[in-house]
Amino acid sequence: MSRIGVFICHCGSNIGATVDVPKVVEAARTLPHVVYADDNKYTCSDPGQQSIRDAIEEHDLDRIVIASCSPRMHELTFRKMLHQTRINPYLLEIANIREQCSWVHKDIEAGTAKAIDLVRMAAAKIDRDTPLYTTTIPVNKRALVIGGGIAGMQAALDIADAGYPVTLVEKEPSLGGKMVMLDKTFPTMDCSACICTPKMAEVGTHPRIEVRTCAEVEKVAGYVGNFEVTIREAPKHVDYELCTGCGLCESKCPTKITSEFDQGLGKRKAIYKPFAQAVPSKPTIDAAHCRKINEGKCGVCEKLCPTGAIRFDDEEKRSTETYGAIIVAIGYQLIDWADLYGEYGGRVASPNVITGLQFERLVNASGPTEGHIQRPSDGTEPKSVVIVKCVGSRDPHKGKAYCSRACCMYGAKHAHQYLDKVPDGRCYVFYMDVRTPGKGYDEFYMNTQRDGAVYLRGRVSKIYEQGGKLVCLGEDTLAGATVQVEADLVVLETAMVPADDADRLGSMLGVTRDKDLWLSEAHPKLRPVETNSGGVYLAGTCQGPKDIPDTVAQASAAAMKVCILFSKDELESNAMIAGSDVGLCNGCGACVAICPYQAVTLEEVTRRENSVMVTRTVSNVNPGLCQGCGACTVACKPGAMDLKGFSDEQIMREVEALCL
Amino acid sequence: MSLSTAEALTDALREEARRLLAEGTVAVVVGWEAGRFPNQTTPAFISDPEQAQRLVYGDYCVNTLAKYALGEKAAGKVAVCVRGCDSRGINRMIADNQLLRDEVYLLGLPCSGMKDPATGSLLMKCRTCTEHDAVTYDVLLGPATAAGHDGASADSSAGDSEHVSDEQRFTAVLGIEEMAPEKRRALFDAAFNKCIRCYACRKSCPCCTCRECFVDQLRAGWQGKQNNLAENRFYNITRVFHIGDRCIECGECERACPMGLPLMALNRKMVKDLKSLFNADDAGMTEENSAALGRYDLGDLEEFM
Amino acid sequence: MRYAYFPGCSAASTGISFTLSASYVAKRIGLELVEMPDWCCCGTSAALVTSRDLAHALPARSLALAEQAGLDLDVVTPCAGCFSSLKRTVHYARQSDKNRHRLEEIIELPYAATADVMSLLEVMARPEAMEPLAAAITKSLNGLRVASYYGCALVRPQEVTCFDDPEDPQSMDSLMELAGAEPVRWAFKTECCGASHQISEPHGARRLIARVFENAAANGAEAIAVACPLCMLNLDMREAGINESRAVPFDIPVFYFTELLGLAMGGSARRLGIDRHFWPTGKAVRKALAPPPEPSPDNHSTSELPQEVTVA
Amino acid sequence: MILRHSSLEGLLSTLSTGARVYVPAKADGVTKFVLYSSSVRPDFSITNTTMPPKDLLFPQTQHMYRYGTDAEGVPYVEPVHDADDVIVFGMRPCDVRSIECMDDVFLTKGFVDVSYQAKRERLLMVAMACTAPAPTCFCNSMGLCPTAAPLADILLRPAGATDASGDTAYLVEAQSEKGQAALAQWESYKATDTSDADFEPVSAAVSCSLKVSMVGVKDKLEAMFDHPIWEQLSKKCITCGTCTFVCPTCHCFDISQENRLSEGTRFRCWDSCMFTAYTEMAGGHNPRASKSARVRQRFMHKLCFFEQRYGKTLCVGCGRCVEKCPVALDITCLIDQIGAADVAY
Amino acid sequence: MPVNEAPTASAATAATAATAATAFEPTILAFCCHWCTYSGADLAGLNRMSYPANVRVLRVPCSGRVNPQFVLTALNKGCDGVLVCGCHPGDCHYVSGNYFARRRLMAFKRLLEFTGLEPERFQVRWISGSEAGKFRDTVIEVCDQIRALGPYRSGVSDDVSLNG
Repeated sequence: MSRIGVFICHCGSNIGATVDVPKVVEAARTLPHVVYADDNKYTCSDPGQQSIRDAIEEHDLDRIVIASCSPRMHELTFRKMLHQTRINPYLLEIANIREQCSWVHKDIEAGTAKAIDLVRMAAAKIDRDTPLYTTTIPVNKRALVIGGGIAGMQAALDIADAGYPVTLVEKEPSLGGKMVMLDKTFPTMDCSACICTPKMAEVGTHPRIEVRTCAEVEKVAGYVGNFEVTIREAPKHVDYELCTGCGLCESKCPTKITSEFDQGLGKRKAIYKPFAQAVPSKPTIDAAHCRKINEGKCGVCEKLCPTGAIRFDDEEKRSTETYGAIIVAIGYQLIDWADLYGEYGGRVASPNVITGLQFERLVNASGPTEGHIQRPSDGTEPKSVVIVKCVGSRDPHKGKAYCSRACCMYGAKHAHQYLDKVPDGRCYVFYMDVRTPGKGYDEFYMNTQRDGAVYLRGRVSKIYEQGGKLVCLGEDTLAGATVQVEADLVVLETAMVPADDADRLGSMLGVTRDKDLWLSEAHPKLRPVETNSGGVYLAGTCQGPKDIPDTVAQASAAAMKVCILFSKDELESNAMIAGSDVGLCNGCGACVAICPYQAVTLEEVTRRENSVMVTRTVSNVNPGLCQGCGACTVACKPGAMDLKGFSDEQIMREVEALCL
Repeated sequence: MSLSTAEALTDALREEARRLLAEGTVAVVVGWEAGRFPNQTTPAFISDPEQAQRLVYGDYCVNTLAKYALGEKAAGKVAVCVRGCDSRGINRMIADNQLLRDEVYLLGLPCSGMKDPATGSLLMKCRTCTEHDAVTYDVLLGPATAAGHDGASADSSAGDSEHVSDEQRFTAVLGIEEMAPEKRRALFDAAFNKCIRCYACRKSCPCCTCRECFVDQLRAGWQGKQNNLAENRFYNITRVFHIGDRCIECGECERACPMGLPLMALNRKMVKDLKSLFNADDAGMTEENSAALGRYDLGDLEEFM
Repeated sequence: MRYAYFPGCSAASTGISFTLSASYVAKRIGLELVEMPDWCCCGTSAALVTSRDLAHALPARSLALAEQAGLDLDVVTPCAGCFSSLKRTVHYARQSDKNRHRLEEIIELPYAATADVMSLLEVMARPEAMEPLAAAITKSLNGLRVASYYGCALVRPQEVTCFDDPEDPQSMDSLMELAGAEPVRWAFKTECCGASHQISEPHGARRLIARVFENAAANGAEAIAVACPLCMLNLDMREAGINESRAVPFDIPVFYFTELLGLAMGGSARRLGIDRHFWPTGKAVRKALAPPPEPSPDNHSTSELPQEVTVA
Repeated sequence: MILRHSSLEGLLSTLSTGARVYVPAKADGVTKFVLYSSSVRPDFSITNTTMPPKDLLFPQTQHMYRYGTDAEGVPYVEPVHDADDVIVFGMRPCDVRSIECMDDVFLTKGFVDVSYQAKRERLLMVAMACTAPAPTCFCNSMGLCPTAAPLADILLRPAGATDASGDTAYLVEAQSEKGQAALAQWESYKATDTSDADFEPVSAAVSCSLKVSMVGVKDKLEAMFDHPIWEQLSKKCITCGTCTFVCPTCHCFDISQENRLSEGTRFRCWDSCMFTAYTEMAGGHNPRASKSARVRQRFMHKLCFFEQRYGKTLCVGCGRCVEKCPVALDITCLIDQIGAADVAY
Repeated sequence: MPVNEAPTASAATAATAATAATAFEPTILAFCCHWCTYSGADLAGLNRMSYPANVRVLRVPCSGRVNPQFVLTALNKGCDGVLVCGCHPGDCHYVSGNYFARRRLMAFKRLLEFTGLEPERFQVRWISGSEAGKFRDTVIEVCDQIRALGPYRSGVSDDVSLNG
């Protein structure tokens, strides 16, 4: 039999004015299991709290109901107070007789009747309350960063500099991501490689950062503080312990392949570093194209290698390690415009229709043309260039509805770079709006116009080749006319879209994706780097399109969140979480599918049932992951799943009490 | 089906059952055997190859057998005779993690609708069946049913084409939907008043696989034991809600009900709504669990505001 | 292959060549076309700008009458404008029962929207038509460089037409290839020919025609194939006028794709209606039907040249 | 006394002024005993109503007593009395026999159930002899005669047509003092133009076509508790409660309560030995966890245990379970199989 | 702080034992999610808005926690109407709870109405933490609707007589 104490607060006249408090006290005394009821001028005050503590001692109370303001106001206050008593802090129910009663009703009789109902509901509920306990989860102070672009590198460096070990996983053979492909960065026009490669080197040599290239995260299990992560490393076919990075192999390799790094505009070898300043600065064999591996012939690199580092029989490696936190920094990719924009030529478009990223490689001094802007078709210098913005962005019919944020600026940058290198050239930029919020951004755009770039406000409806030129049909909405521009080269500033891996990683990590498959932050304003999965954070463009300064800022923010997590040795779990009754559970798995936190798993148990040992599959709630929403309890047809603190029986008791 | 077809299928079934048992492929064969009364059949459980000749197949095999697989699987692999309804039940139980596909050996049988042994007319549940033949099987005994249920043409309430249209399938639901609310209330109050809570509906349902049904759980305020209108309504509506997004529409609940409650109208109301609102798949067509209430879509229709 | 046939208003007038050639080809590939009872004007763009209800109701009436007559067939129409109107109506009716009931109310006829609508091009480009086509084609068009011009209405809007790629359609090209022509890769397959503005806004609209010819010429086309009577009329009739203001005139005849298919089946220019074109077709027809180079190019080859060919 | 069918309506309306009169009829698609009123059309041709008349004595939900604490905090218990005068008109001999079984349980051996007793004392049973047993009827085999109902207060036996219009005559006999007293009310409806001697009541030769042999079944069953036959027999059972709920003699119940704040009601409702929870104990142990144990219990109770205790079979051969079992688990087949089982007894 | 008056006269009438004899005052249960609607209701109090006292709020963590069986229980136990309120779709504190609730409750509401329940007796609304006014308006509206319908007859006292 429980011994309930009920404490009714006057809250000065806030409650007392519309609710007859003594009458509520009187009614409370008649409720089942209520052994003590009293009122108080200000329950939350020190004397108020003291009187509750005294009553608990004096009347041997084992749970209490406080009728006062909203639980959103003082539930925590009173739980803290109970910490100082022998009552479990969760054996507390609050009847909200201020915000939802005295303040909204004028009639004292109706207000009092309702207050009595609310107290009765709380008393009925608390009769079924059980003590709840938080558990502690150890924190493994190692971080995993997925993605070795600028976001991943920045986050890894910050965490490592704070003293924690970091593993950085990159699926390409080198760190650097998209940023290292860029020629210059707006608005300062400093060389991208010059600011990116030192970071790469720093990451590569940092004593607390372990870099794994050609690697992908294959499986993630566990939860905040305790992720079990399986990383798969593709074979590099080069023993990095022995390789000195001399480059002899690469220079002699007879196989030439289109370079991914140069966006298809240049060539590389079958044994290669994607670019000169790659980190690690050692080559990898592209098994798909290596003659030795595919045909058994060649083997020049093996013969030439002074250290004998070539391993044609190298195999895939898998390792499983434990991490306390994960930062996802897998970046973006450009939308495949050719599939969507047949009017620009689609799959059979002219080679002179290129993307912004291809333009970066064209204009880059270490790129395929050594920085000379040339038409891919014939190597001539284009005398007129059309830049088309918002290809795939802000185009819900063909591409994406969102703005890719960085294109206005790099479109301006491309115009500027072109006019800089080809002073007699003409440059037209088709735009919908020019969006340049950022330090020095608008000034840069104005300068580009001053450089001579002609901005035409309108979309391009068609690009086709005629007479060796690319004819761009478009609209100048300011002039109210259609325009036709002939160009030698067209640069499409295409939309950023999530990396291929985003969906797979997202579901593996329990991070929701928005309608465009960008990984979702926990709250758009207040929790911009956290995710719904505890211990998983987002950095950079995997969360949505952004430019480099924003990416770096977010990466450091994510790193900070990891450091905060790592500053504790243990985490306290939520006490009001779901739990499954093994006896009732039939293992159907409805709860597993419905849990947004992947907190429920199916596992086998062996237990005695009617005198026989039975092995069955049942659901199990991970207290580290469960956030206590209760969605699983409704999905659970057998009624095995229940939510502590808001159990079926408690809610039903409240319903019943209300109807008296 | 014609008498010769039924005989041929019975022979094939007996032979296959005998072979499976003799070879030790399965421990038991679940099928039908003749009952005491004319045309009556009853579920049969054969584990001795010599007994395989007890099996029959024909127009009066009214029981949907799927759920027996759960009870029999402890002894070894279970061969189950399956038509559309039985096989969808098997799929449903696989989707609900109650059964592994490997634990059963499915003997697919063509079905042209079963008849009531007493009246000889097509069973209600077969008149609105959308899937006559097994959707999954290990061996198919006899050809697929070419046209619809034979009884269909004779009975005006069923279509004569190979597919029962959604309109036919939901006729009862549509009819009730069109009634005035008070008439609907009167209809269902009368039905719930009839209910004796024998639970034949849940016991015959391949979706009802809870270890302890909510009605048997002693939770304060959950489900009262009293047989009154309110509690009977609670039971019947909750039963529908528990199985509605997984209902394979075998109609076994309604057939089993001794009091003739319109259970399929309730089940199909859910099926119809989930189909039209959320584009829900027909349950039990595959082993995948695609229960509509276990999923959501950001763009789901919004009827609240 | 049996379809309900909606001829459209041009079938017996400006588009007679299309009708002649289409029926010639249809007969040879076993494509049966059953004319719909009491069909009326499809409404086309004129109705669309007047009233949306009217634009849906006119096709709905014809379709509903076919249903009433028990014509349980999908509908085929040669004209791209008719196709667009009819297809749009079916799409609208199928969107919701509410829409369908609205139409029924206006036309005062039951309309179930069961029949699908297809263009003649779509029907002929289906595998079941391609097969008999391949069998019926007895002559190769000799690598005649044909630019397939689809126009605006056959492929757009895609969610309504559900046919081919809206920017770079291929169906007509593959038919031309089948007939032994060489499809030209060009950029103006689906650009507007400006037909509806030729009278009200001739200056701007002529330019739309010109650029179609321009791009076809730039890509080496010797002929343009069309699937729409309006495109045909517009291009064929105005080529001469456009040439008046050009230093280098175009010389590209325009054909219905069915005419070219018919030629490849051995049809005569008269049978196919090619003799009714405005712009001379002789050069292209001769090239198309030139004898293969191996046999000596003497008298017996001329006998193969259809006698009726008249060069306008 | 001879009663014409055509005068039944008048009789029933007279009777229903002083008591609640139940007659066999179809209501909402179910045949059962319906409270007579002018809008009810009795159907005395029904052989056997889907629902037996047992709930008139033993309702599915029986409120037993209310309890609580009053305003002064004093606890109280208040029994619920709800017995009325009830006449069941047209019970079949098997249903009458079922009341005999229920009487044994609820009134004898020193255990008297007060609420049953209260209802039983105010019950008048008017039986109607069967002329055409249903194919599922097998009361002969259970030691009953379809045309005789010794426990009934009044017995009506159809005795053929009285005139050319086909109006049936019933031979009415009081079989108890209570019945004799009740007949006073009937006098005005009796046929005066004819006498008992003019009619030959339906003969004792009326007999069920379905027959089983009960010879030795009880004794055999005593030796068959651990027999494998139960495992085999129970396989098809889906453990619903249909057979027990339509059975006129099944009388198991479960006691439960509905509490609201400091007041509550205790009630009992029908339970079924087919349900898993029936024997489940507080600690979770269940002595009859398996389906076969439950099926065995049901048939053992019907055919063996009850006879051991009360000297009669708990099956009256009404055939309701035979008709309604969704999987055709037929008690007559089971009796045959037990008869055929090779067991020494 | 603005003081908002109840816009309708009927809303000001509160359920009291004294007036029950003359006019029917419904009992309405509102399941409110802790994160949105419950705080919206708190805000209504903070702004001293006024609404009828017939509604009793039952706090749940999320609208996804509301089991349809709760609704049936409430109606059986004597509520005249049930309201379920949660965060707007997309705003769920627990990511997806209200999306599941939306599907479940939509299907459930249709099922209840199919069996003859008046639509007004069971309603679902999305009310955010800032929509105090919407909370008040909803309570007033639902209250008026149910008052007009009269008491709900659950049939809890109608013991089924199998013969009768």
